[in-house]
Amino acid sequence: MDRNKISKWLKEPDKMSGKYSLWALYFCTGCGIIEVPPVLTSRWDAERFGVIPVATPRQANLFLITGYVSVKTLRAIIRSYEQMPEPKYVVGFGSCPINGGMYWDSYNTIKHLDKYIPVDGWIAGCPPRPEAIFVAVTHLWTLIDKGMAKGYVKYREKYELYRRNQEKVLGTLEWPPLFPIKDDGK
Amino acid sequence: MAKKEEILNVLKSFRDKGYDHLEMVSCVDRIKENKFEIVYILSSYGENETVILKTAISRENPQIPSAIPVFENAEPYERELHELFGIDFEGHPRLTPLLLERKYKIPPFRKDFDTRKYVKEVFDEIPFIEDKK
Amino acid sequence: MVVSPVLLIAVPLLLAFIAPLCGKAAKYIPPAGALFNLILSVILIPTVLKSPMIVSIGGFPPPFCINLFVGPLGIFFAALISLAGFLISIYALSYIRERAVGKYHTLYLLLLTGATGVVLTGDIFNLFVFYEILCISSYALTAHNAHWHRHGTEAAVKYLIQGSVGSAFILLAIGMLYGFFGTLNMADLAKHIARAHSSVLFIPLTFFIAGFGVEAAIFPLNAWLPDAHSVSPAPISAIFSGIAIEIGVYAIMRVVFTLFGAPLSVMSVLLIVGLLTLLVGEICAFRQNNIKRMSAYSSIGQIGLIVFAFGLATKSGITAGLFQITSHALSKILLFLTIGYMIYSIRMKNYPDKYVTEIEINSLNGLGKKMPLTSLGFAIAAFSLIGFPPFIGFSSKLLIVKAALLKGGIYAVLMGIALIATVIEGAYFLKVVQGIYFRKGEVEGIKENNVFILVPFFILAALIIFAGIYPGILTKILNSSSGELLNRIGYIGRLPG
Amino acid sequence: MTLKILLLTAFGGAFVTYFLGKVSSKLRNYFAVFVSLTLFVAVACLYGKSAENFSYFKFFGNTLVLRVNSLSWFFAAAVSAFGALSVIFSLDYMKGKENLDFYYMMMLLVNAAMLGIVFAADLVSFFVFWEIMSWSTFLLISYSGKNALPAGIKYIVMSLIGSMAMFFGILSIYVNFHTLIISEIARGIVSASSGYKIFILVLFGVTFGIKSAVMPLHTWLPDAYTESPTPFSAVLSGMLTRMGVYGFLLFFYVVAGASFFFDIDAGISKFNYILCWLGAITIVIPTFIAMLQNDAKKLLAWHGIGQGGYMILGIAFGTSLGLAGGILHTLNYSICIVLLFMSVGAVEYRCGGVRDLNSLGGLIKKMPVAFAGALLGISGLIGLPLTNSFVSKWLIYKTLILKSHPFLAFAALIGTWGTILSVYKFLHNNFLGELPEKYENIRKSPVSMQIPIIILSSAILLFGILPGIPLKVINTIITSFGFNSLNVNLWGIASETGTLNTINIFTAILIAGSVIWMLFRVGKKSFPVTQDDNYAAGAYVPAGKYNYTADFYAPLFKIVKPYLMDFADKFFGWLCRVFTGFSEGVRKIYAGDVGYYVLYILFFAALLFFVQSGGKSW
Amino acid sequence: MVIKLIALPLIAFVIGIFFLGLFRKITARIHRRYGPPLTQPVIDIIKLFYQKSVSHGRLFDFGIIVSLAGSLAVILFLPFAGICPLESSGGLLVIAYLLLFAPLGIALSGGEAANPNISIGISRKLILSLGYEVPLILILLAVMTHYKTISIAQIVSMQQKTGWAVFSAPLFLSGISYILILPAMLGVRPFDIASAPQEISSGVKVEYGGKFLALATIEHAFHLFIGISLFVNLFLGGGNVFVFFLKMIFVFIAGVFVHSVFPRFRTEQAVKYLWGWPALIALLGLVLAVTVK
Repeated sequence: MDRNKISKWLKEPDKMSGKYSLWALYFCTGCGIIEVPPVLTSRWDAERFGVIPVATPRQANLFLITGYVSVKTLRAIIRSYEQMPEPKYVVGFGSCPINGGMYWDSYNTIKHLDKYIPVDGWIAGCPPRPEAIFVAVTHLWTLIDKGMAKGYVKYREKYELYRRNQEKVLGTLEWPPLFPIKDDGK
Repeated sequence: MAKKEEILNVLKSFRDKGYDHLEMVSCVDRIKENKFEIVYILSSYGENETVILKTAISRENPQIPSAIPVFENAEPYERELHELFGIDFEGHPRLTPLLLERKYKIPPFRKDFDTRKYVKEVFDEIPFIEDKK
Repeated sequence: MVVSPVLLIAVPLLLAFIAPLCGKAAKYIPPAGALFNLILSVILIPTVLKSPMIVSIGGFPPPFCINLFVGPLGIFFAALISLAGFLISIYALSYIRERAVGKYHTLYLLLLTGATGVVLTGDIFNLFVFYEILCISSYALTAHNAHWHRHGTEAAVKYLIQGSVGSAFILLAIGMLYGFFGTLNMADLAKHIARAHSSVLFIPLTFFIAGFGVEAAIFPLNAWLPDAHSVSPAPISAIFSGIAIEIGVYAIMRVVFTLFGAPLSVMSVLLIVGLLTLLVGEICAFRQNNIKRMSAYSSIGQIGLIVFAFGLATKSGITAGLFQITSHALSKILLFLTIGYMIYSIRMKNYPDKYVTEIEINSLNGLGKKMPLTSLGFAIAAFSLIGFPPFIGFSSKLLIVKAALLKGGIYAVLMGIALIATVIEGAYFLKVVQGIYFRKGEVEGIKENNVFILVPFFILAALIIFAGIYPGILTKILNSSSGELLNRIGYIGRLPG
Repeated sequence: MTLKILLLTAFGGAFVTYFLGKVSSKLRNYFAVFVSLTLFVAVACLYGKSAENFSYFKFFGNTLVLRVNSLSWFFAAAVSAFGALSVIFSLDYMKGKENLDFYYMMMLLVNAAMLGIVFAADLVSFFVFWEIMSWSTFLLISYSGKNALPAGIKYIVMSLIGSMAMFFGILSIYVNFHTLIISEIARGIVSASSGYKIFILVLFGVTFGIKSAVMPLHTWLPDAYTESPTPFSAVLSGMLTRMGVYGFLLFFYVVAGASFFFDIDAGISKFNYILCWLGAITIVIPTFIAMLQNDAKKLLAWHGIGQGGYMILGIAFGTSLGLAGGILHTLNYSICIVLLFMSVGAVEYRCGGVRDLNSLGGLIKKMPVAFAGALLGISGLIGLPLTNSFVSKWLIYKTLILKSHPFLAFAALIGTWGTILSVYKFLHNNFLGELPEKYENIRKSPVSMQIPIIILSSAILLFGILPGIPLKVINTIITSFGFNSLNVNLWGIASETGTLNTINIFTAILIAGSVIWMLFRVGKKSFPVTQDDNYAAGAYVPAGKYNYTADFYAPLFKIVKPYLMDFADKFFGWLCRVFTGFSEGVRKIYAGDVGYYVLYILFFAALLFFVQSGGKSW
Repeated sequence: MVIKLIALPLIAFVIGIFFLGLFRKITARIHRRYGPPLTQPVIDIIKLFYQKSVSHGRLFDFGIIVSLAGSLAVILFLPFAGICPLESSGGLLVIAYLLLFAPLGIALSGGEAANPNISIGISRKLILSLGYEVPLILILLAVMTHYKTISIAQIVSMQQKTGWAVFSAPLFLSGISYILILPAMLGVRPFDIASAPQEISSGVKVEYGGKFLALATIEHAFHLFIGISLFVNLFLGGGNVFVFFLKMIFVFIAGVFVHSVFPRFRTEQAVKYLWGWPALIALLGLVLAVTVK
């Protein structure tokens, strides 16, 4: 928690401010969401770390995918992810987004989330306890510090791969591609 | 085991008797007898009782007249059965997909639908996106 | 060559009886007669302005002679009548085509002679005679359209009965006066009445007013006017509201002012009656659906205004009244002629031969595009009747309000009420103008092609606008005629011999 | 002499356009624009000259005279300017419509009549031009057919009542003072009895109240503005209704003289108090009713009434500051409302005559110039600091507060907030929000519409930042009324109880804006995005159904609606019904048969008989 | 003069941001949780400036700039403990009208973004502001008529002499009603209908990304500063800088307490409340101010 080291602030203010004011998008995807309210309220106060829930993806830079991801929710997740402004981080919450968890053989859930959107951090557990979120957040801090939390850059560079995977699962997407696809022949 | 044809007037008779609330329409896949068992659950608020009605239709071309003329609220149940079991309800105004995003050759709730094989075919084919170091 | 006013009466009378003889050419005689009258009266105006001319006919000694008293008032009315008569006769050239054409022209000329006669005569019985000629010819003319209009004859009969009751009253009054004073000459009578102080004299006055009031369409007596107007053909209703009613008012005023010397009680009664006529006329006109009935009611209203102006009994009041008579005559004649032509063309298009009761106002919709000149004429007439500035109606309203205010007090309040009536008049007239110009109506195939009809429109419209902008020329002759009406002694002084 | 030629060209021009129209429509259009522009230039170069009465006509023996002074120049310039702009605007707007010769003739006739009113120095010519103006407006209002006709009738009946009252007043003045020249009357009237003064004030008050739509007499205005063709409703709202204000000024200050206006004896406390309270009510209620409207022009019409209240408040208040505020507000308001009507006209022209606020939206993408005009227009209506009506509202408020009339100031300020809400609804439903598909391919508003909009918008800003220009002229007007002049400098008014300095405000906002703009540039460059890439809770934006415009202020209406019934309109409607019922009854008299008629005659004779016998006078 | 022109906005910015931090700290402590550090708003703003944002067209940017410029201009006109550079040109009326820039600017930029959430937010914001304007105008008029001037500096100097306005007879009622409508003016919890995250997903700020959101938070900070310093100026006299700041904090804490306890009003409830007691008291205050010379 090097929040009040002025020298670090002056050196790289974008990393520091990116770390210490992670605004989480309040988007209930799966069963894990019941863990998020206790995190925000008085028992495990997330605001200490600068994490507050925001209503719209435009304002958020942290995206908690909590619980299993069904095919229908994936469409909404992709839409919200693409609407978030650039330095954005995704944290997979619980075992289901990692590899499908207990719905590993279900025809309707997505097995590996990072095939469709880049994920920066995972939290094991089904569903994980609120303290696990704090572990994830601190872990994300170190990633940002080391500059390894570059999911959004990866999404930007390999956009046509992601887009192809998404179209393979969801069929056609109504909104146009976020970044111009150079060689959409492949 | 009501006959497929008179299902409607049986339902009508029960409704006139007081069972005016159709709780659910569901289906059991009897793969061994090669039949679908359509189950109607009716209940009446007056006497606080419920009645279960069963009928059987063949698996090859599962067809049954829709219960909407008698109970309008049967419409979503029948759409779900159509989507998950592939049962065709004659006279149903819109048999469009209700829950699932993707198209399935064999309706997923049928016993002969092998989910593991399906998952292997669809999801495992999708390649990971390695970030080349 | 001595040009005596007698010709003014003699020539139209003569022509009236020649007309049936010339068959086909009969329709050209009335315009000729009216034109002659017009020229003659215009020539006489300067001489009369200097001093009124007395002409005695038939060489009888004074108490029995029939003399014509041609003062500025008389000659002004004669000129007005002949002008209106001339224009309407030109209009009638191409308008009257159906049956009884010959009879129409004779009656028309008789009507003109009657009117001029009433205006010029100085003898009370002679006045009654010409008055009767006027009434009878108008009864007959009302029934002219009986062949296609269902209520044709019924309206004429109604007019006949009322008219005859009225003339009975007048005859009674004349008989009484002759009984008291043994003379028929107006000046003589005036002299005697001035000296006689017996209170019984108000009986003949009442009978006179009631009698002449029928023709002058005052409030309770004008029930015949709406039916007569909506039934009679356009030129005839134009003559009625243009001239016949004014003659009735002239007769009342002549009797009241010169014979009986304008007593205050009579004047205030006339004032109230004038105001009542104005209000009732306007209010009834508001809800009318037949265009001719509506303008008939508006004539009643305007007459009420004229009587109100005369009722003020001051010099400016009478000039205002006379000015209002001219403005009402001109604009009302233009109004009726334009309406007549519109209804004629619509009747020809929609139901050419059947019986028809009346033409709805909304059947006139959309005529603005097809008959631009006629609707423009109608609009000018309507605007001048309401009293919008550039037209003659405005100046006459200005004079009346000024006269009323000069008298001050109660008269100003009554004038205020009269102004409200003009607002109502504005409302219903403008609704029709809007209908003609801005509403869509089934008016294909209607064209205005007849030059003869458009000429009178043009002249009338020009007169209205010209008099509206330069009212000065009229006021000179009106002032002197109102002066003549007022100084009773001067009238008596000129008693011949 | 120049005035006579000026009026002749104005009226002559009107009739010539009609006949030119028969020749070729293009010639007529350009001739109309040419005439109105020359009029404007002629009036403009009359500035400063105050030529006294020179007669131009003889009418019933009294000469009719014209005169120019600062007051008449001020209104004449505004009238001719808006006339020229609206004629230019109607070149394109009226392209498809029929009988345009009539339309152009009437437009020029109305302008000419208004010029006549402003230059008239005697009451009869004032009344003549006033009547010509009202019946030509009547013809223009009912120009566009079916539902414009009742609006026309409503207008003409009310203006007839007004002009009859004025007619009566003018003639009673003429009879009492034997002169019609306004300057001579001013001297005469001071000596008249106060009862007579009240009578004259009430009469003229009614006439000008109807014309400038003071609260109880305003019912004709909403229909007249909405139904008349837009360029004309611009002129109608811009200058015609302000003739009422000119009339108030003329009669209460010039004819009656400033001193008289206030020292009427305590009996009627103060005539101007009643007028002030009427003005205050006229500000509040119409602006709230404007919020309920769904038709763009009706909304602006109700604002016409609302803003009129400010002018009446300013004028009736009688201090030099208040008067300056009132007159300045007349000019400022007309610029804004003409601009707003023109932007509505541009939208209506492009979207095929649609004015319903619920179905329009997102037009900023297609018609930026119309949007800019509308934006400046509404900020003018509200009175934002950089716009011109801020100055006039500031003046009016200052007088109200310093003269300790806080409740009037309260009504005026609430009026401002009411304007904000309803005017934002107008802007939002028209230009902001989602662009429906059917307007995808509409083009920009045509050039001939953009010129007036651009001119007027720049006028709003110019007068807002440098209010000295109009204030100098108004100062001369005030001094001509006999008030003490304000020390006006180019950017506001310096007075001890609080100065107004628009240059400071302008520089403050400029600096603040540039600082914030730099701060804005500091952040990362923003990524432009189209209309359908919008937050819709994860789902894709449903085209056409993603717009919130229908009854925009629903929660507020639940509370306010019951109080907003238009009582005056109901009362007049009831009055008409009673009258038509009465006239039905009266008509029955004549539908009888002959027997009754004869009875009437006998009855009349008997009545006369009775009266005669009673009166023994002769 | 120029130093004051630069110093005043900076002071206002610092105090505003400090108030925002204090705001979240106090609400956290009332919720019995630790709460973010006081400098959290600064961190947020820096982060937002480094975040890429999305713009819906030129009016979208122009609107937010206008609203912030409006608030900044108001601060220039509002005296803060004696420092008042532009006081001489227009006084209270100009401030009342400059306050219109902020809501209109945001409304314009929000309208451009064609999102129904924003339109509902704008209409709620305007209705709410109409609600609290009625008592506010009555209060301002009472103060102006009582002190017979429209320039705030003179009002402040008069209060130095005759004691705080809050305790003077007529203005006591106006002071109370000002406090009653303070939450509505500051957009604090019972009245934050316009930017309700749950119902209309933060209302007007739905489409605001990085730097737009930063400007919006700064504008909120300025708005807090204006609301409170206006109250202190008009009613509490406002001595030198420190005393002025102390009074502001005291008033601010009262507002925050109200925020963290009350649930959110519905729009018509808010307007009914605002036009109820506060308006009545303000009216009484005005009547008193007029009668008691």
